[in-house]
Amino acid sequence: MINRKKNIILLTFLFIGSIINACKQNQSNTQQDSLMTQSWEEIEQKAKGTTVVFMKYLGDKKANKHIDEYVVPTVLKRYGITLKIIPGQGNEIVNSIMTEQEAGLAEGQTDMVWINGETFYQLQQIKGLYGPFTDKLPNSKYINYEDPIIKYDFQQAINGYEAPWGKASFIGITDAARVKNIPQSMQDFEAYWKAHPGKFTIPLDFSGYTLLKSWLVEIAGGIKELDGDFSQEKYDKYAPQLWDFINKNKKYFWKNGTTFPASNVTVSQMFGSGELNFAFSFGITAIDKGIKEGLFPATSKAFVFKAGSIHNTSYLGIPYNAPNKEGALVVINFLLSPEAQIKKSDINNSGGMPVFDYQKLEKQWQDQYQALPKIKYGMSEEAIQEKAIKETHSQYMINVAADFRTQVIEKP
Amino acid sequence: MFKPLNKTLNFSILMLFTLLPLLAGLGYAIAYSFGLVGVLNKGFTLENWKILFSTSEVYISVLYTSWLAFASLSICIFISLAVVLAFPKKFKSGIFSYLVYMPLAFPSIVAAFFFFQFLSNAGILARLCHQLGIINQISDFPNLVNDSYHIGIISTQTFLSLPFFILLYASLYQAEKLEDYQKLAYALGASKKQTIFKISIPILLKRSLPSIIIYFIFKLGSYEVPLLLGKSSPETISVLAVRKLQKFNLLDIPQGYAIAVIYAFLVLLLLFIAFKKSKHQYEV
Amino acid sequence: MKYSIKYFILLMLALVFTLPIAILFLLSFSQKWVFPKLLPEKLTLENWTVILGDGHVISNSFVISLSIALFVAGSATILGFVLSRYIAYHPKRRLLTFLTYFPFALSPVIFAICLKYYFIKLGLIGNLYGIVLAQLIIALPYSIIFFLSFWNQKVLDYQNLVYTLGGKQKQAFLYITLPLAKSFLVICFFQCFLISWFEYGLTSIIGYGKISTLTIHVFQFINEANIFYAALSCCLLILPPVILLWFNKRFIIQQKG
Amino acid sequence: MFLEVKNISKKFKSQQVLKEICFDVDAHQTLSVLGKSGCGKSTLLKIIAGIETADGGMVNLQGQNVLALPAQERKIVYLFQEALLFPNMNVFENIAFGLKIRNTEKHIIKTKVKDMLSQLELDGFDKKMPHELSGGQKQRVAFGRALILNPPLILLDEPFSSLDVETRSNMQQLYKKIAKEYQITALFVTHDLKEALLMGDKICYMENGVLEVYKDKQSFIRSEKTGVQNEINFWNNL
Repeated sequence: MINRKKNIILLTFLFIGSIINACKQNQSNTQQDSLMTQSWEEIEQKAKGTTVVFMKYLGDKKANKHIDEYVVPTVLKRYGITLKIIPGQGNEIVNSIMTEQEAGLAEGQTDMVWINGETFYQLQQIKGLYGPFTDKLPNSKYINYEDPIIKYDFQQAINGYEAPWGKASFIGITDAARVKNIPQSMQDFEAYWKAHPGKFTIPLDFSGYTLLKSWLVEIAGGIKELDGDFSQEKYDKYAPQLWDFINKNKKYFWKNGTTFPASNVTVSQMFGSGELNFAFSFGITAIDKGIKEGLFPATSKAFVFKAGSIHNTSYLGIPYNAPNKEGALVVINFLLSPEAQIKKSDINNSGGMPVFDYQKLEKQWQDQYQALPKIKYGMSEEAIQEKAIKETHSQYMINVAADFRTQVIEKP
Repeated sequence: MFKPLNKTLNFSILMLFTLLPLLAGLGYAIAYSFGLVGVLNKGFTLENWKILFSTSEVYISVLYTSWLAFASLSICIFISLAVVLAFPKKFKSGIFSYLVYMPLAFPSIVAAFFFFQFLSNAGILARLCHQLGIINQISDFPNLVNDSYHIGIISTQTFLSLPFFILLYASLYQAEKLEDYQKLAYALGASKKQTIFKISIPILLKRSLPSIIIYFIFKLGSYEVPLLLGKSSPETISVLAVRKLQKFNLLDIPQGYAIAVIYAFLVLLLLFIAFKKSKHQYEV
Repeated sequence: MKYSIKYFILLMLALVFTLPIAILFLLSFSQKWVFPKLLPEKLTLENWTVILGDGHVISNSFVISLSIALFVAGSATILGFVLSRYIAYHPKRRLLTFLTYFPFALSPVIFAICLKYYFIKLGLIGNLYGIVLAQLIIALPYSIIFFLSFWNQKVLDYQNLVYTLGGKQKQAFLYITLPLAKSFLVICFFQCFLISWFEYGLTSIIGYGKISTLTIHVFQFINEANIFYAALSCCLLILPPVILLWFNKRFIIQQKG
Repeated sequence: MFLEVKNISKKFKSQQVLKEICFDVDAHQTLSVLGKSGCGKSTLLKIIAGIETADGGMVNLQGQNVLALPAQERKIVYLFQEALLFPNMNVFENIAFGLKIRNTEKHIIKTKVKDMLSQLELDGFDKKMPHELSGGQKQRVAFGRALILNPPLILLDEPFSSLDVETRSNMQQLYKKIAKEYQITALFVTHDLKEALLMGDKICYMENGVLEVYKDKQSFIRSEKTGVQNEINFWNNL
């Protein structure tokens, strides 16, 4: 008996050992394959009747509804593809792909992912993406890949490894009825907090970290200073000032700055209920959407922080081990089409800015885009465009997120 | 099925579900934390453990998690003892014997959601206070969720474990023939107070100690409740480990596994104590 | 006076046990509920009709969760019954029990994180098999531990008695052991059902979001701040256990009588 | 010889529970085995019944070595200290159990059980559930459950030890009566001196796993270790 037990324990260790060894084997680097040599028709043909698993952020009720009620049925009807949406964002995506890589799995669980910034950067670091593939998409013709806001994802050239899906610009939201002089600079905010304590907070998600980056840019005296590759030197120079600024003032934050909400969804809700006076968004259409839903008061207003409105694009990528790459290509191509882009931009759906180049559109699409309900409450696309600034390198995001925790949250 | 299964088969299935996942999971976590596996790891290193122990994060997390478990269990045991000693027969039959089971129908995530809706600044309790004119606006209401005193988490955990302890003490009350002991104590001239504090409570506590330790271990591992109702810092062990593994910095992942290892050994230690305390008792 | 305090305490206790359910149901029928209104502006059946409508994700999840829970509970109960017997009469009973306690006591989320890699390796991620296996790893030890208290000397004596009366193992099992274990089996099934039915962390990691059980939807609704749908799915989660509790309770009482 | 037990030994871990036990019993006789609790009496009975294994030795029943047979085939009935009535069956079903599993015809079972019930002075109890019976009644049902099979050998493991004095003596009388009527061969284990003397045709004494057989009651009474002398002295000195 005891012998048998020993054997089993021994076997277990052997088992673990073998798996560890398996991990050390080289990961497949054969990115280019027969897939790209096929014609688009062949790809569509192959995709027919398959299932595409799409991992995306599911925090936006309206956007979820748009996907469920428009994208999924349309894709099924037109291409015979069953689109399955599964939740996951940022590092969850990286983590999943990474674990699959460690397990040496030729076929992963996801076919396409919604990513940008640090997620793209990290996926590239572990060679987790399939590509380049954007040239293959027929609807790429509507997109200006030389536009810097599309060409670079957080200062990282996309090189065809992800296809743009939506453009976003970071804005603040406030209620004109409650906040008479909308603060913009950090100085303004400091004054405002002191006068109205408890009405401001920073969500612990990409919205909050983008706000922190906006302030970092403001401290650095403009985006020029932080343009280009990540610079540890510059970061070490400006970040401490940012933490000082927040630590000095956090006692005036919501719940005295002892805790921060996990996501901007919560912040928007508290803004709606009057618990907070400020919320944030990446979509210029967010305010119209919020008012329509009855979440925000009709006096809500958008504003841009002093540093400018950080502009970025979110993308669709294909994991290196996606089992159904053809299907993913077809779905991505559909999502890039003027039709899908216009539908998505509708404030009744997801909202936000489309990724196509308006000039490249056929007349009918141009008309349709013009016919979309106009924004009534937020800022116009043009007004924000004027204040648009580039995203900083992803490493800033990663560092800001980590240091906000160690330098602010964990400091009493 | 009718015949007791073949011994080897029995043993294999048992190991498949107990020792194997344990060794495999723990082995993987240990290997990862020492840099032996993982795409971004480059071979054996102590670095992850060094980083982990150089910051106070993990110590605080262990203490905080233990404190939460301790606080919610103490309150829960206090209430259960009081209720059972006051109404020793209420939970054996009648409506309360059914009602007491209700919290058992709550998964932690639902309980957390409910307590959030109930206790938050714009929650039902706040609305009630507003209607009663106790507060004028949201900010007047005290912080009861995501709060510095962890009221939200502790109330939820207490609610979740209350039925277990009430039922445990109600059945121990009978099994240990507490009524007889109480009568004996009275006959020997003890006052009501003395009987409760010198006889009833010590007997119940002593008999329930292994269960308390096991329950303490469960509470150490709780995830959903602190995730929804906790503050951003400190975090409980599970929340901290999951954050390290799933949030922004990929280089934090080995630390996440290291935390998992620490937690596993903590559980092992506590289980060991629980087993020492219960020579002949295995029921939870 | 003394009695009024006692009744007050009892009333509070009853409130603590019932209020959460009442409020969750109220929320599930609500639509607009702005601070500081004590009651929602609109009470409607709409949430329920939408969600229970044809092919809605939630009704699908309900069926998925139910199937998983029934299967896990069934297999954990049967396997646990058999394995616990093995442990109970094993000379190394304490050691084996200790080993069994460990997966039972460990946080399922952390367990899942450590095991995820193997599940991926074995192709058990994102499918029902994986979830069932993962939940069994949690539920089976519970079941084993639960049944350990059943296999006492008395049960053994009963079986031996049947043997000396000339009964075969099969007869001893069918006529004696099984009837003796009936209430244990029912309660264990119920508890294992709950373990599976309530499971969130482990299922979300091993299920990869592809298998959307009810708890996963609750979390998702909470994440998108959709409190009315969240409340509704909470109600769906609570209902089966409440009903089962009712039957279970009656069963226990009957057994005692 | 009806039952011959030779050199039975048993070890639990390091403890020698039974040491080379030898004795025999004639047909239709009851052998009392007296001993303090924990002396190995129960283990001995269990080995003979087949629910415990022996390390070595031989048990011959009617000339056949039964040690290799499973309990089911030995036709030896073991009566536990507790009545162990099946809680899910009524009195009738309990008594009928052994017949039922042998697929005996229904009407035969019915008459046999009826007879047994009246033998045991339990008429009208057939529909009662075990928890509705008193201790003595339970023990009687347990008797009936065993006797109805007409077993060649019955092993009784302190069957009356949990009963009060009066019921106990009633049961002893009843046993004597039934033993005679059914011509029972039995081993009767007890820690009660009086009971051992009363029930057994022959008596043996067990201590620390060693069994000593007395050839008659007189030698048993004279022996120093059985405690009979102490008892006599006690009564004499009153």
